[in-house]
Amino acid sequence: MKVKAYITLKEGVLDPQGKAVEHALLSLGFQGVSGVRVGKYITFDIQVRSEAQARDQVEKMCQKLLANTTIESYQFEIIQS
Amino acid sequence: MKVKAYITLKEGVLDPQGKAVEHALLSLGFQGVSGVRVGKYITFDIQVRSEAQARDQVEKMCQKLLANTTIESYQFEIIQS
Amino acid sequence: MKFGVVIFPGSNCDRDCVHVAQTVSGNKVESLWHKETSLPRLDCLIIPGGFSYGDYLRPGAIAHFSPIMPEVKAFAERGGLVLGICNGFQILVETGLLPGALMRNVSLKFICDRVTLEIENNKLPFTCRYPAHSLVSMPIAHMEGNYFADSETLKRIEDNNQVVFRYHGDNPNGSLHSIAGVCNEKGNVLGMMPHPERVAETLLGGQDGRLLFESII
Amino acid sequence: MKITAEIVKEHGLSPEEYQHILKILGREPTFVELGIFSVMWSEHCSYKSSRIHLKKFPTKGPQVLCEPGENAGIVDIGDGLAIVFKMESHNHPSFIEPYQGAATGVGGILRDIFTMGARPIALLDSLRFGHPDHPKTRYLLHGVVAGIAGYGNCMGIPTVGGEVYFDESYNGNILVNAMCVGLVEKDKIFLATAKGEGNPVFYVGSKTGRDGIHGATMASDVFDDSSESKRPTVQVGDPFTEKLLMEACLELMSSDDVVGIQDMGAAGLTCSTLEMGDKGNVGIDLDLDKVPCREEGMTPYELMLSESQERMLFVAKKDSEKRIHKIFEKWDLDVAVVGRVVKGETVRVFHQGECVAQVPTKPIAQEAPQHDRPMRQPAYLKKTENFSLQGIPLPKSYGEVLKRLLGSPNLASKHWVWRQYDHQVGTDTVVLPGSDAAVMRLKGTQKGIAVTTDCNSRYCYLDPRWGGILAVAEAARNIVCSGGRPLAVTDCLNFGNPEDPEIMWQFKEAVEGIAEGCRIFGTPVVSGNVSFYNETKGQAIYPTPTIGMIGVLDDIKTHTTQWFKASGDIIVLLGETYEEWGGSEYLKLIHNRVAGKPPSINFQRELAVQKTCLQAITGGWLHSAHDCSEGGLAVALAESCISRDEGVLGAEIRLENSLRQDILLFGESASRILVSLSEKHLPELQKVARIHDCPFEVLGVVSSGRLQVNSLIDEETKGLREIWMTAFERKVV
Ligand SMILES: Nc1ncnc2c1ncn2[C@@H]1O[C@H](COP(=O)(O)OP(=O)(O)O)[C@@H](O)[C@H]1O
Ligand SMILES: [Mg+2]
Repeated sequence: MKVKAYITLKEGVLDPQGKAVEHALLSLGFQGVSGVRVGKYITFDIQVRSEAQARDQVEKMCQKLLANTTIESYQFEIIQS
Repeated sequence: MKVKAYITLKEGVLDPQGKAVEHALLSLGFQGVSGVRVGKYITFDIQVRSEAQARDQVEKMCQKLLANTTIESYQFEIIQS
Repeated sequence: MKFGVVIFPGSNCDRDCVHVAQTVSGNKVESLWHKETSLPRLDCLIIPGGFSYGDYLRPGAIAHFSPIMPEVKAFAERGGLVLGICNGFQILVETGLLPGALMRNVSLKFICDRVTLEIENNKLPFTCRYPAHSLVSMPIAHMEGNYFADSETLKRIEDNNQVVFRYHGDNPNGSLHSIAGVCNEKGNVLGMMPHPERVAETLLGGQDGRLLFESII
Repeated sequence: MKITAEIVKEHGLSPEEYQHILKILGREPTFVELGIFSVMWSEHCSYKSSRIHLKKFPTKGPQVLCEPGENAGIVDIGDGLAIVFKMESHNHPSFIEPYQGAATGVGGILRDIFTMGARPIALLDSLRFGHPDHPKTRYLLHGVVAGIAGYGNCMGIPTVGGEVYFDESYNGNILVNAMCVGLVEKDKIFLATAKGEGNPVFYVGSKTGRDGIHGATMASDVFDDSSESKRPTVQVGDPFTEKLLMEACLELMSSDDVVGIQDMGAAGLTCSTLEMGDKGNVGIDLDLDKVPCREEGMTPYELMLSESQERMLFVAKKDSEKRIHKIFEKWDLDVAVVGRVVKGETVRVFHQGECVAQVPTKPIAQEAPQHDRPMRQPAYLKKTENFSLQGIPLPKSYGEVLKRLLGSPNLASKHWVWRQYDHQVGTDTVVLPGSDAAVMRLKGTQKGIAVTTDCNSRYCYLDPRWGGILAVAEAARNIVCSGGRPLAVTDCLNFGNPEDPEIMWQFKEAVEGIAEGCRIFGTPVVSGNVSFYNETKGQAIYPTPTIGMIGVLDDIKTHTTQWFKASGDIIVLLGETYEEWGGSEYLKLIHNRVAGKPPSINFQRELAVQKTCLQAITGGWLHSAHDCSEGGLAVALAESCISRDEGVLGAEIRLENSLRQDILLFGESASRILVSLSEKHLPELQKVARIHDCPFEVLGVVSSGRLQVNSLIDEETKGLREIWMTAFERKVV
């Protein structure tokens, strides 16, 4: 199965990188852009028996390693291949 | 409109970060994980008249700034809000 | 006084810490490879600066799971002194031994410079030789030193005197409340972004960091 | 595969070179063999256009332990210690992908140092970018500096010095030269030599991917609009793996299991195997099936030519395999025995049981083509030389000129750059970036070393021979100002297309100039690098032969910095100012002219100035010493007032000289050092100057808040510092 995980800074946590990107976009002339946030996009394959098991595993991975839950939240998708 | 852009290293380009994360996941006991790649997940709002225009703009943003097309490729989604 | 310095793959201030701890304590310092699963008899553990695991994913995130870390936690729980410098601070925060998180510098750039610090808490085993509220000068060298904690945590550590060092004057990295170093509730675990081991000799521009090691012994 | 003329050409080999290959092999090469010849005989690896000139460098001396020809040069500094150092370019990759190009440049030069058994202790970077207003300059500057920082900081090697210049000649071709300095015990040096029939050949480090295939030939290509299509050859650096590799290799080399060791740099597995075989007069059988791969289905051609980073090859003793595996297991690195040393002088490459290449080491390594390329004095020189100051008006305000010079990105403080570099990790950096040369202490000894990189490429453009001499002289002066005794040189010779006779002439002249300079200062050239084809669309860069120099301080306590220390101190100029203005920053910035002849050097005077300064420093009499270079005396005075972080000082100066006043203040006569000292030591300095026949002039005294020179300049130094500290960021960031 294919996993796609999205790690983003929690709302309310300042995102200097997002701000810098927003600033750069605006000064490049891209108008109407706002609220830029930069997060992580982590993809991998996982060999497990069921989607439920995959879900369970990935949840644990995010909690333990992939996200720092003090400042980040996460979401993920599992795609049968 | 909401934009979600995914920036990933091109295939064949070394991803040291992905390698390290994979190694860490395996040694944490998450078996069956392979091919970890770490990319960027950029989200923002854009005010334009049409989805077509948004598409056109975001394509340009990726080319010009968001992705380093020498080593990265990109994809994006536009969500009407 | 017996010091140990933990070496993770990618640590790069370990030798500097060994050098200073050895000079100040006069005792041989134990270098501990991160794969060790038991600690020798020690009084103080230093988690040195560097780029453990390349700082990949997040600084300190992967080192958190090194085989030695359960021992480090147990040591801290027993009341042993643990000092995390720079990447060491980031590791201690990731493991939860210290509150908060260290985010990317607001400038988004690595900063190597000298800063002025105010000693906010000189009642700790790490800072007892510094006069109260004295100003000291120390180098910093980091990409992720921007201290963050949610408002509750922030209030708690402020009220509880857990903010040990604060940047004085310019805030180099955007840290909340200009926080440069914090300790745990009991005061036996300290994390700091500045590098005291780099100013422990006059030849290298001062002794302000040496006092920290002298406080410990 | 049939080898056609087309394929030969695509490999950058000339028809004559191909004929030579046929002769060496006595048959047609296989495709893999053609690839091997192509990278080994590329300009980058074979030095085919430069070799006959490089022979002119002085390379010997009592201090030299290792001359050019090994991974890096080595000099003896006493106490059983030796310094290993080298500089290398990563210009083309950095133009294509600035972050990764610069990062992997640092990675490459670090491997050159630790492959010899030395622990790297310092990095320096010499950078050239296009005009500050050129649309790509900012992007390239940000990327390159971040890339150097990203790699060096992660490795924990302090980046302690370097240079940054901007000039339109680099608009289409930036320069990224990185230098590394390492420390080794004299009797623990390792060489890249394979020996001992039956000994295993180990591969260690990152897995091999399809990275940078033909990187070495890319470095030998002129840029054109299709360079974009070469992009897949970009490599990504992994400093974390390199850090592990370095520690593991240093641990490995502390045993006596290693026979010879070589990093895989340009031309990867091919170059390391052939060179190690050649040096040890042995053959090697290589089994590509054993090579750790990152990608599937890699062909033998790709495996042999891949330039994946962070890899090493070494030959070990027969019974050592277990111990070696244990070390690399500790560091979580891939390791594999990929071959054996065999009798004879042939490298054979096997893939899936088949011999895909069988090539003799000697002719490939040693009979690489050598060209004595045609040369011609460039036509532009007539124009630049026939220029006089007559039509150039004197400035209305000298203070304004000084401010503009201090505010030029070329002269402004570069702290924006070095603040991104960890320059203190290792706790050995005694003089940080921001003074003439950086100084490192050597723990466990009284000694220190001073390191610097220097080159004024505008001088080299106007007269490559004098430009070469001046670069060596400036480097030596920078070392001396910090308290070091100049010891030896490495270089990185960046030039345009050597097939252009005018470029080749520039090259020859510069090499001969450097050779002469090195002889005068007793600093042999022990390592270096040549980078040709630095041009875009026929527009060559200024000739830029960067000099990296090492000096020794017998007593680290005598290190000196460039800034004034106390008001009331006496300011003295060692050396003299002449009617010299050619190639000056003043002429370019204020009058927009690149013309004239660069300053000349009287060697006796230069040596007298250096000896006097060094003796005064070791005597403990000097509070500061600063080399006068770009911007001349006025800028040197200003820098001595304002470059101290703890607060500015001032100076009251009286110049007695009948020169044109703009030349007096901003001319760039060489062989001048500005020193300050307390009045009580003045007689001692005077005496030493007399002994060495060194021109000596008391200019004035250090004061508190203003820089005053005759009635020409009267400026608040706080304001000068403000300009100088912020200009770089204002103009190029
Ligand atoms: N790219 C760089 N990296 C690190 N240090 C630098 C860099 N560029 C300049 N510096 C430092 O800035 C100071 C001034 O450099 P430069 O103007 O070249 O001096 P000089 O004219 O004395 O050779 C030196 O200490 C030098 O090492
Ligand atoms: Mg210079």
